[in-house]
Amino acid sequence: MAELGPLLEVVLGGLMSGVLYALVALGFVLIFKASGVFNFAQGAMVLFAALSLVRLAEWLPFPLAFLLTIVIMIAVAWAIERLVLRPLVGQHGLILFMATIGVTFFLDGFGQTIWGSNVYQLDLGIPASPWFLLESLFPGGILVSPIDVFAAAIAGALVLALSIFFHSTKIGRALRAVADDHQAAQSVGIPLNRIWLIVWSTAGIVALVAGMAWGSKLGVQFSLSLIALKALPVLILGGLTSIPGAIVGGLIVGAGEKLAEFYIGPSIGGGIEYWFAYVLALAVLLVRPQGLFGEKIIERV
Amino acid sequence: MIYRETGQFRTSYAEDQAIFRLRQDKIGIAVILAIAWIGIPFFADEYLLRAILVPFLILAIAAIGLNLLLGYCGQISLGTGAFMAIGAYAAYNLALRLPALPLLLDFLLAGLIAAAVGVVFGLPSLRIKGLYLAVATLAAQFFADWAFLRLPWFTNYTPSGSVTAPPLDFFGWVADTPREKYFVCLAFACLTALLAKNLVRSRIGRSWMAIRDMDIAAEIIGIRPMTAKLSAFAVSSFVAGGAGVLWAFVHLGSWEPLAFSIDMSFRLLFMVIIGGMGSILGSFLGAAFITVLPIFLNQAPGLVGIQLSTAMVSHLEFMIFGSLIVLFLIWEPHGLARLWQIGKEKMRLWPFPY
Amino acid sequence: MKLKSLALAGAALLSLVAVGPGVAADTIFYPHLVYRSGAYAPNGIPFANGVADYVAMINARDGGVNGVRIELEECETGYATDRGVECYERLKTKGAGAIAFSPLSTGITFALTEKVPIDKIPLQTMGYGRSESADGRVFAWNFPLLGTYWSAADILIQHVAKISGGLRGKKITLVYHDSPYGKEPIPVLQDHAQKHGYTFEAIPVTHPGVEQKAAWLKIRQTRPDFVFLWGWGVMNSTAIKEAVAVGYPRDKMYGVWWAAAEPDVRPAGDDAKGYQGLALHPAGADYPVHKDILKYVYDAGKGSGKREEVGEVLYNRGMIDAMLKLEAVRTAQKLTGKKVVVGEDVRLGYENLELNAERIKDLGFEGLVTPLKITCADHEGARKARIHQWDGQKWVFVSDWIEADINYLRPKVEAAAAAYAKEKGITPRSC
Amino acid sequence: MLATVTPSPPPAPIAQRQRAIGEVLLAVENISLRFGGVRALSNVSFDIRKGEIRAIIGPNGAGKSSMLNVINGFYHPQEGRILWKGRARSRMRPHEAAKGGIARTFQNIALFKGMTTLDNIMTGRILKMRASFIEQALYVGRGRSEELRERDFVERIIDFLEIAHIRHTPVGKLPYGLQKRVELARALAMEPELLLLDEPMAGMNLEEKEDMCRFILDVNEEFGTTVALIEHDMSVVMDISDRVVVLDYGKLLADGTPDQVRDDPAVIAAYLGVAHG
Repeated sequence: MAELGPLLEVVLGGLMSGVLYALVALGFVLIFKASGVFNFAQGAMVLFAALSLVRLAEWLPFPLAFLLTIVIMIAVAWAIERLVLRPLVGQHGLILFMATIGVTFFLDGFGQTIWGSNVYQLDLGIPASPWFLLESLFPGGILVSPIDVFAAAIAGALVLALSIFFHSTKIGRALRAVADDHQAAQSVGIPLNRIWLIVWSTAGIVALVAGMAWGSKLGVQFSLSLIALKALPVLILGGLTSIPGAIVGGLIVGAGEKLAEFYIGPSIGGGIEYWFAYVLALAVLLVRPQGLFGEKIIERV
Repeated sequence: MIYRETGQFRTSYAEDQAIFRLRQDKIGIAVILAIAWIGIPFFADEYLLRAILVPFLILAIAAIGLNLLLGYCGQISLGTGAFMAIGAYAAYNLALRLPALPLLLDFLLAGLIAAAVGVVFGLPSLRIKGLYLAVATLAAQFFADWAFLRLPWFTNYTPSGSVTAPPLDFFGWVADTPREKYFVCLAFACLTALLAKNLVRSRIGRSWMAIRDMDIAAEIIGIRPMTAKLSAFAVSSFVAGGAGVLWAFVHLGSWEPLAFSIDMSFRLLFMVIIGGMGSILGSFLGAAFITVLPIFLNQAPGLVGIQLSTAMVSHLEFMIFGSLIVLFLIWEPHGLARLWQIGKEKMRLWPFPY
Repeated sequence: MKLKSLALAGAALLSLVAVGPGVAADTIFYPHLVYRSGAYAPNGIPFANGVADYVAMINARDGGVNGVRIELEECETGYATDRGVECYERLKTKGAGAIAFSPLSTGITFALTEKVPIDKIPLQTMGYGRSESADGRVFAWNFPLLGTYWSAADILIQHVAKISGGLRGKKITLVYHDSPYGKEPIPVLQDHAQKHGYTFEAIPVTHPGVEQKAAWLKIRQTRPDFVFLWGWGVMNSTAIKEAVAVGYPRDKMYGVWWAAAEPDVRPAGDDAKGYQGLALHPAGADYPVHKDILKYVYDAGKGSGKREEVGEVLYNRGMIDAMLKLEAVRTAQKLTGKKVVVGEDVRLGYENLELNAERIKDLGFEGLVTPLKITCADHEGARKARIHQWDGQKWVFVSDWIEADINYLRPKVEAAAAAYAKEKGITPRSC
Repeated sequence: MLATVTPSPPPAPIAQRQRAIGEVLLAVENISLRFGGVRALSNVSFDIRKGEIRAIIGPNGAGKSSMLNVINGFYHPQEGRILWKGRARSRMRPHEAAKGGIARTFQNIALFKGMTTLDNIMTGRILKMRASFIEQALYVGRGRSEELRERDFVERIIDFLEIAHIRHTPVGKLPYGLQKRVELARALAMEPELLLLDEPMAGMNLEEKEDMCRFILDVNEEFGTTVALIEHDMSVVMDISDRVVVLDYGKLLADGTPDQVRDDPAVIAAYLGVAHG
């Protein structure tokens, strides 16, 4: 029992981090599904959204700041669609990917220019002190962080909302049509540009939610944009086009890397969570190139 | 009127195959080489040599390495920094543990070690493409960062993890002044450029480009995708590893793994995109641009009387790099090198543009 | 069109880079490596502001040092070693020549340590840098003033040993930034572990330090009696937040003096209350020097930061850093009789720098710094710190000045310096 | 620019031959190919004889391209086998087929768009080059001599196909008809024993078609290359091919000389309502 306690804690903590990765990965999947763009800038969008929110909330009531941030994120989405994606339409995926790396750098610089480079506290009123569960079973109980639970709840709600959006609204169905076949979707009269704008805006709002979850946990600062790098292996693991894949991938990566760090790490120098997710993703890639949940890639000649 | 090919006839295929076909280009490159070898060392001050030219040359070499992979073979890498690190630490350990070996041999072996690791991380490229490969190379980056940070053997158990390069002793000739270091880098840069140019105009280069342009068609003309891709990874990593050795031994002197972090990989990627994918010249132009722009941003506003804060300048740098990447990808994917070529074409027709 | 403008821009670029804006030759050139953006900006900015404001104040109030104006130029390093080296190369010969460099990064310090003896420019690393460089006989150009990390580790151990009445059987865990900076205290903490009989564990945190969950779960499991935090930038606030999340008591945590400032505790809000750390000097803006800075700089609208940020921990540290450098310049002027001094002169100034209580009072730093005396052999000058604790609003001292045990540390410093001298073929000076 | 070039004599004389149909070069036996539940080919058998021009025709979706893909190793049939020069071939990759002497062109041109015409055709010589890595990097020894030798060979193909003027043009910039010709040139550069042409004349105007017909016949005559081609234009097929295979819904419908096939009732039925050409 004494051994099981820490194990459960590590798994639980890992799963909670995984939820946060999944939140970022979700934004990637949305955009990739609808526009075939592997949006490296998702992390920068998380940072930008969180920075906007936290700085606006300094002189506006929080709900107003939140709404204004959504407007800002839609504007960002519009600008990206208009200035970057439209001129590059039909280009090779690699070119689009590199363009989003450009967008990342721009947003990082732009965000710091207008919002500053300090660490800003984002207080959503969630207690930071941990809860201890099952103290009767395990010595010291099982530690659960309220912020993590909150983030998990938010992520769950978001996934639910997105599923409803995709399956039950007209726009959602149009989005899925686009995801399946760009040309076909266009030929039945769905304006691709508007679809893309909607998707990028949605991704922007997902970024805002992710930014809030991460920001309330770590404080809002430049390093938030680096979590995009953590979300990449999640994505690969889950498959680029699968929303459930992003969630499950996030959970696997989160729990896996914390377990590895906790149990294997010390014997080989520690810090292995830095690369663990990547090596895991790579291993999966070699066995299943489309990821756990991705659609099989059929190559036509 | 000067840049003309009229009256220049190539009378054999050998002449038509030369790297520089036009007499003007031959003269041009001769002038540039003369400036680089004689002119610059003569008048350049220490600052120009040490802070601009040496890093420029080394980064140009690394950019050539990445360009061979990305621009010629179409395989993206976000882990060039890792291969530079592998080169640097391999050379450090060779020099440390096998002091009998001449330094030049250390460099060569370090490059080969980087190439071998490059092949290992290139293996996934056989199964996966494009974006997925980006993740595989990122894995190389993070793994290398970690290994050199956490496995103390690589850093000879120095408590700080920071290591120092031995003196640059090439068979008794020690390069320690900035000018001598510049010559070392220049020699390596010229050599790399020449070898890379030869490779890309030979069979191996054509098979890389075939894989890049259309891997299916490449297969039907008998190119083995595995050989082509892995050879690109090997050569690219070899060159990057060599650049890493120079970066550590010549430029930094003493370094830590952070010197080869993902920031370095991104910088090199930008050099290749801005300079021109699939162009050796572009690697130099891109390296020059990325090296010089921050310095320019630092100094230019002051000259025209605008006071920009240091923070603003640094953020501007981010924004300008970001925008340029997007702009070049939209308007000129072949980068500065292509612009240079267009300029030459114009000269060729001038003053009669039609 | 595109081409022509490109060519023009290229030409302009080249000419600019080659020449650069001139700096008058009759001024003292003060190069300043900063980081005002990126992951470490929250800590880099207040420090940089402290330096810039103090120099601006000296220029405005006294017209410079002994009437010679100081020209300050910042160069952004982003805490990256290669950028730092580039900045150094760019600025070292500018104007009359750089007086000294303060890279504010242990990594850059390591790289520059190889270069400064050739260029003859002192490297002032106040409260950081290579610990063994306190030995001035080998490291003739390094000045780790006011205390190295070895001193810091020794002071922390002295403090916790005192408050817990001996450390036998205790557990101490170090959470450190995985870089030369974070690794620096490990040898001393390990050595002390044997001497004092505590168990020591070191947990690395990878740059930039936002992933610490596994580290803190481990701490929750092992329940060390004390956690020392050797972090920088966003790593510090993350560590405090993670400590809160696993319920590790903040008042058992001790940050080094780079992990005990306002940007480290504020993002954690009220939860940071009770967190302690080393202080090289007090926080607060009610010292005479601040009044001058506010009067001459901020009242003139030339402050580099916000008025209310004057007096923060890292701001004050920047100020002290600048003050010490300029006092070395002043000493150099006196010794050489030159008005405009350069690196080589300034080193002479450093090695004869002595700040007694009276002089400190004259400078307006009374209570901010303790007296120090630098000699040819001892480049550290002073090795004292206090412990302060965050009460949710401000830092409050909870200990008196503690001095590192020189008799314990000096032989270690000399041994490490001797090893370095041997590796580099340096003949130590006889002091 | 290169008008004044005097080509050096060819390195090896190309054997002149009579147009005589020889032994079986390639035989496909009972080939069945499925994608998931979709049957692309079922139980198809026919052969290609050395030196002949063999046409594969059939309505859209008849499985013609799939047949070529099976022959040069892109697809691996679930059933049946392929005999190449009398020897049964196990699964092979396209580059192995290339090594064995099979070259092909694609319906949707598969050129290397970033490379010049010359470089595209030079890639066809890759299998003939042996220079080591070092020789290539230093451009010495075989690295240099091979380049020159193969360049010479390629120039002869360029002359043959009349594309000398676009030698240094990136192929992405060429008009469609010329791209098709460059693709043929690249396939020819491989000196294949069997040349697979997938709709070589699709989308061409009459003049271009005539040129292309002439090239195919010349290739067959001068180089003695066996040709298997897919074509929709019946008049072309009837004019140039020696024997014709007709596929429909993945099944073999008829096999014989143009005249035999034309009169086959099954073929006529299949083609009813399908536009000829």
